[in-house]
Amino acid sequence: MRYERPETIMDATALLAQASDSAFVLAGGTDLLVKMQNDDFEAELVVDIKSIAGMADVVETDDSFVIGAAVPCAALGEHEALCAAWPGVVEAANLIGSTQIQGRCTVAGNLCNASPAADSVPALVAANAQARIAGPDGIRTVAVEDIPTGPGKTSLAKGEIIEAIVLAKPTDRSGDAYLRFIPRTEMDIAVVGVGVCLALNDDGAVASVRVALGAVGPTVMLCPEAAETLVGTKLEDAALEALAAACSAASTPIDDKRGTVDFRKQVAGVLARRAALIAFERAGGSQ
Amino acid sequence: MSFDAAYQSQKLKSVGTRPLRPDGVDKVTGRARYGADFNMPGQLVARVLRSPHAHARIVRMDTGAAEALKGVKAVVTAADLPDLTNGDAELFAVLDNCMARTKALYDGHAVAAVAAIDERTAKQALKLIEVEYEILPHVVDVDAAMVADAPILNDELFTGGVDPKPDTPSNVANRAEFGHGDVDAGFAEADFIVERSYKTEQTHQGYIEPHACVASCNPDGTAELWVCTQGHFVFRQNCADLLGLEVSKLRVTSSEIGGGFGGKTHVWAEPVALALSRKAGRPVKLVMSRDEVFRASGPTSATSIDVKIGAKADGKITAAMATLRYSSGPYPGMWAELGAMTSFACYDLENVKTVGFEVIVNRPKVAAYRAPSAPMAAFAVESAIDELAQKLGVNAVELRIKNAAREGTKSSYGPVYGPIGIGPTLEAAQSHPHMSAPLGKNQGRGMACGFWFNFGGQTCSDLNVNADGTVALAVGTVDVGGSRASLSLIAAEELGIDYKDVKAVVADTATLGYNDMTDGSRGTFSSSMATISAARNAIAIMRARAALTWDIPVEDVYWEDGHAKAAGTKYGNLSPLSVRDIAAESGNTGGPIAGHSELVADGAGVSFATHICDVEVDPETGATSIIRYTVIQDAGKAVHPSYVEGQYQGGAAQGIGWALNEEYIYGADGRLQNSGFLDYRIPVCSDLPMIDTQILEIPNPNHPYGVRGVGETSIVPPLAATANAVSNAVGVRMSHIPMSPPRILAALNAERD
Amino acid sequence: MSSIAVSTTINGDDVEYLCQADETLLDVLRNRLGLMGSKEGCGTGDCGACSTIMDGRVVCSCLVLGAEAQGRSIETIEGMANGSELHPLQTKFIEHAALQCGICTPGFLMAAKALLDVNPEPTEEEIRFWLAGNLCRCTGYDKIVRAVQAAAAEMRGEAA
Amino acid sequence: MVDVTLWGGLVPLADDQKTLSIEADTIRELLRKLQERYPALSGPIKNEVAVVIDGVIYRNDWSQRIPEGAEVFLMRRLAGG
Repeated sequence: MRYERPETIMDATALLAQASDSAFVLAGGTDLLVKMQNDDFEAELVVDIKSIAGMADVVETDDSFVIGAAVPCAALGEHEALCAAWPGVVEAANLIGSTQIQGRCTVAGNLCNASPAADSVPALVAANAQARIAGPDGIRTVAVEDIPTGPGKTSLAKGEIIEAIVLAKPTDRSGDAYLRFIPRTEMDIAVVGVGVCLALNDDGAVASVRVALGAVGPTVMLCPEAAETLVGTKLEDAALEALAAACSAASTPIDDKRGTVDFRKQVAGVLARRAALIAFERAGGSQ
Repeated sequence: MSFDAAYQSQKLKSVGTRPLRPDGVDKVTGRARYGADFNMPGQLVARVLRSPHAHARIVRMDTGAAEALKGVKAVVTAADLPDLTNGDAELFAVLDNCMARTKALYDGHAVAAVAAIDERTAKQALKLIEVEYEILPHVVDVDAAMVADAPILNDELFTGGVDPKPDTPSNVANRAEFGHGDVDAGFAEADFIVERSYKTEQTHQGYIEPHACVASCNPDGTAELWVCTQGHFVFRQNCADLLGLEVSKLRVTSSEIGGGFGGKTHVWAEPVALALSRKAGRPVKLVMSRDEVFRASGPTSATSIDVKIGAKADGKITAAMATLRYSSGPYPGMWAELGAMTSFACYDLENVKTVGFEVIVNRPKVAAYRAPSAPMAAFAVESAIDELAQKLGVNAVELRIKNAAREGTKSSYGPVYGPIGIGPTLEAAQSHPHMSAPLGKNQGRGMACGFWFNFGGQTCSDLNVNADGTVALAVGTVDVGGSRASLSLIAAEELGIDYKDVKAVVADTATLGYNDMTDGSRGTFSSSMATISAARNAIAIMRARAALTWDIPVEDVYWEDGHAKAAGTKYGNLSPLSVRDIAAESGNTGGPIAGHSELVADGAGVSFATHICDVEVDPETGATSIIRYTVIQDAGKAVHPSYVEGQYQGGAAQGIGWALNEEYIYGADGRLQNSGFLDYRIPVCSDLPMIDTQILEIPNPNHPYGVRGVGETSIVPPLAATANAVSNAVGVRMSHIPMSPPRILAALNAERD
Repeated sequence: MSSIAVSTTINGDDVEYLCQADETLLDVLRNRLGLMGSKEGCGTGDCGACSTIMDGRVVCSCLVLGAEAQGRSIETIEGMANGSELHPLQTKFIEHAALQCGICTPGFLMAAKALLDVNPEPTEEEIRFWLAGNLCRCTGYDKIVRAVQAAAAEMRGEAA
Repeated sequence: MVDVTLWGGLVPLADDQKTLSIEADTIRELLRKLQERYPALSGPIKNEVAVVIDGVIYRNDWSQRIPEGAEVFLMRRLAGG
């Protein structure tokens, strides 16, 4: 295995483009180093992107927050403006692993690891976050939900690296929230995760909403049919029940060591209801 | 040497205080050396090849390519660990578990091992070992293993304890029955009967330190082993037996131990490390990975238990019965028998019957886990008692008090009890403020009792009085939780000197006589007895030295408050001699001063505890949080109360983890799916509240200071206490441990439907 | 495979070492530098026994490559005491019997130090969640939490 | 004379008797005489036996005296954690 620490994104993409298929990007390393423990793991190349200028910064522009691919999640929680603007995203990012993991793990890495149970991803998808991708052919931007294509698989082409996650500044009267279910209080992989981001109209009813579900399908998925149940409502009980039912229905989970199909479907609805209420309150809504 | 172990009431100065532990600084500065923290010159790295199959015949193995790899110094298979067990089935199980002979019996079973110059080479070599397996049908579930057409693990195993002796092999290794009276008549008398089946899943001790050792065999037949173990003398015997070494030529040093809880009571890979070293002619370090610890070192049994209890309307239990099925991994143990013995031990029963079935399955060899087998039996029985209280409409504590065993009760496992402590723990629970604290919405309270046999055993210690009057205490029971502090207190008490003037160490096998392991809650109980005895022997010598110094008869010298004093008035102007005074003169009064002790510490006495647990359950997700927890247990005499509390709290935490989230999860392929701390979910810091403790001190009549073992009993009640609390919170009886959120939610859904 | 030369700072001292590309910082500390106070309980970031502080953040050294330490500042348990003067956390862990077997203790101390460095007055809940990545199987955490509270109070100048 | 009760597993090795009467003052004497009378008990007695006298369990101390009229059980040696 070769370890490289390029100083420019061009060098990084070039290294990856030239490498065999067993080449990996190293940012926080909290997934990659776990994989490396496996006796069957083999890597030809690991490209550490932390020495590339700007990768470790959160940049606030007039209309967005640009989160560099090597920003540890702990740093997101320390960024006051980001916390105020996207509390759901930051909470989600801060749920990944332990304090120790927080000091290293990144949202870009969480996304590229392409686990359907990734905590930050449903929140990012609900927030309509964009991934800025650098590759041999230049820069492109795609919606976060289009990055994972299946467990452990992404739409990134050979040589491509996510260099930043971009979150638009939220509109007025909007709010986001993320809730996940784990058996313990910490340290577990999400059994179900739900991100909700909504905006209110002048009447205080829901004008637009995005609902994303984690750990209940092969990828984190946007759930428009669940979102529709809330539009025009003030999250009355009936609307919340409809949301829960839609989320449960949209869930296509598996039975595994972390949870059962029935459990995941049911709890997806419960968490959606609870997350929607938090987002609604953050948006300034009242019932 | 004769030693009177009878309890003598006395005012204690050191015992019962809370001084700093002698190994504290080493442990907070990173200097303490655990199993993996030791190296030898020229040391090789060992790795073990493990079966990926739950049950498979080893048809062929070719290690040639691995042996040929540059940097590989030895490859061993079962052929290098020939069977020297001479018909000892228990020892053979240990051997076969260390290295599979003809069949791999579980996912993770060792089949070969290599020693190489570094880890990379060792790993590479493992990949070069070719193993041809014939995959056999497997069975991992305890109930499934008992059905008639289950895959048979061992064609030579016939169920013991049944008449007539069966003529077809079975996975049921043994049937054991206990009890007395006539249960049918008892049930006929009952006004109320509760009857239910329970299941508990397999859990692991979960010590944070993986098994680790450094083995070094020399060409002259001597060998050394550095190892994390609960009993280095036992490991010496195991390894010597399995490798054909002379016991005296194998020196075993116990490292600091990073947790054991029963899991480090027999060898798992140490004979393999020694065999590799013997073959390579170099020291070999073998450290298990966490994955290996879960897959291939001993978890506890999974169980399936039926309980039936009948009572009169006034709450008097008329009959109690339990059928207990315990999985033991691929080799029979005595786990079901222990479950059958302990299940009703808390109660005074006229008619009781328990039957235990020991069942072999394609899972790792079961090892002891803190009061082995008792927690599962207590879960089933104490859940049934709770249900009975509800059915009778009586308070759960009062029902237990009414039926509690007492002095003179014929125990469910046979003997009649002497003075025992269950009553006081129940009465303490009844009057504890926790019992009457208000509960909120979605909250529930549960309580449960627990029983465990403590034991003592063979023990040896040395106490050397140094020239400056300080004392070096060498013990042979491994310190798993602060016993060096406790034993130093004991030595200080007996000699009448300051705690800080005693330094206790755990001696290796070459420098002290044989000691049994630190298990059965015996570490402090038995080594304190040996320490008292050693100190008294040293005092006898010091009295003699004082007599020499004073030139008076030794009969006229007595020992008091750490001093030799001349008796009576005829030596009126002799000022007492302190340990320091006597030690300073020792060179001229006969040389070094030491006290030794070799004894058998029997009479540990049985142990009881009562726990109270409050939970809050989220009815929409089935998530449980423990909001309050209280442990009440008899310590006899708490030598160092902080570490007694620590045992109570630690056992409770392990039991809570077992109750809520810990379990081995197998796939349809018979492979373990959660061999790591990510998905084998032991409690984390944010999962638990502070754990309140109440230490009762009812002196043990068979220990000079009244000490009882305290290490194990605290894990017995929590499964039931937590299950009763959850059941009471959600209004549904939870009968399957762990009560993971999916199980609780499914139970709630079934109730709602 | 060729080795990588790394220059770093460990416990305030300049340190240089060679390591393999796939070698973890934990392995470097333990096997190359003799700093065996960091323990390996799992190797996958789930137990916290190998906790070290890197540029002010507590991390699992089993999930850091040795090569990544280049130019960083690493603190390990061996650097926690100031000569023979123990850190208040170390003292309080001993006084409060916050360790039984002690294998998790170095990791807990490093994590707790990182907490008190940023939050001198943590609540019990903050302590419990901050330390959730450090597994202890002996104590039930009660005495660990109390020791951290006591050390924090002492460091704030309050009577513990 | 001591009445000693065997655990179930030993009964078939002692002519299917659950309780035996033996003249013995100590555990050692008791176990020796049991083996003399029922040689099949030798194996278990060597490795697996604990003796309970009036509720107190003895695993090793074979010099323990057995009081007249005491309740005596043979129990399997226990495993512990």
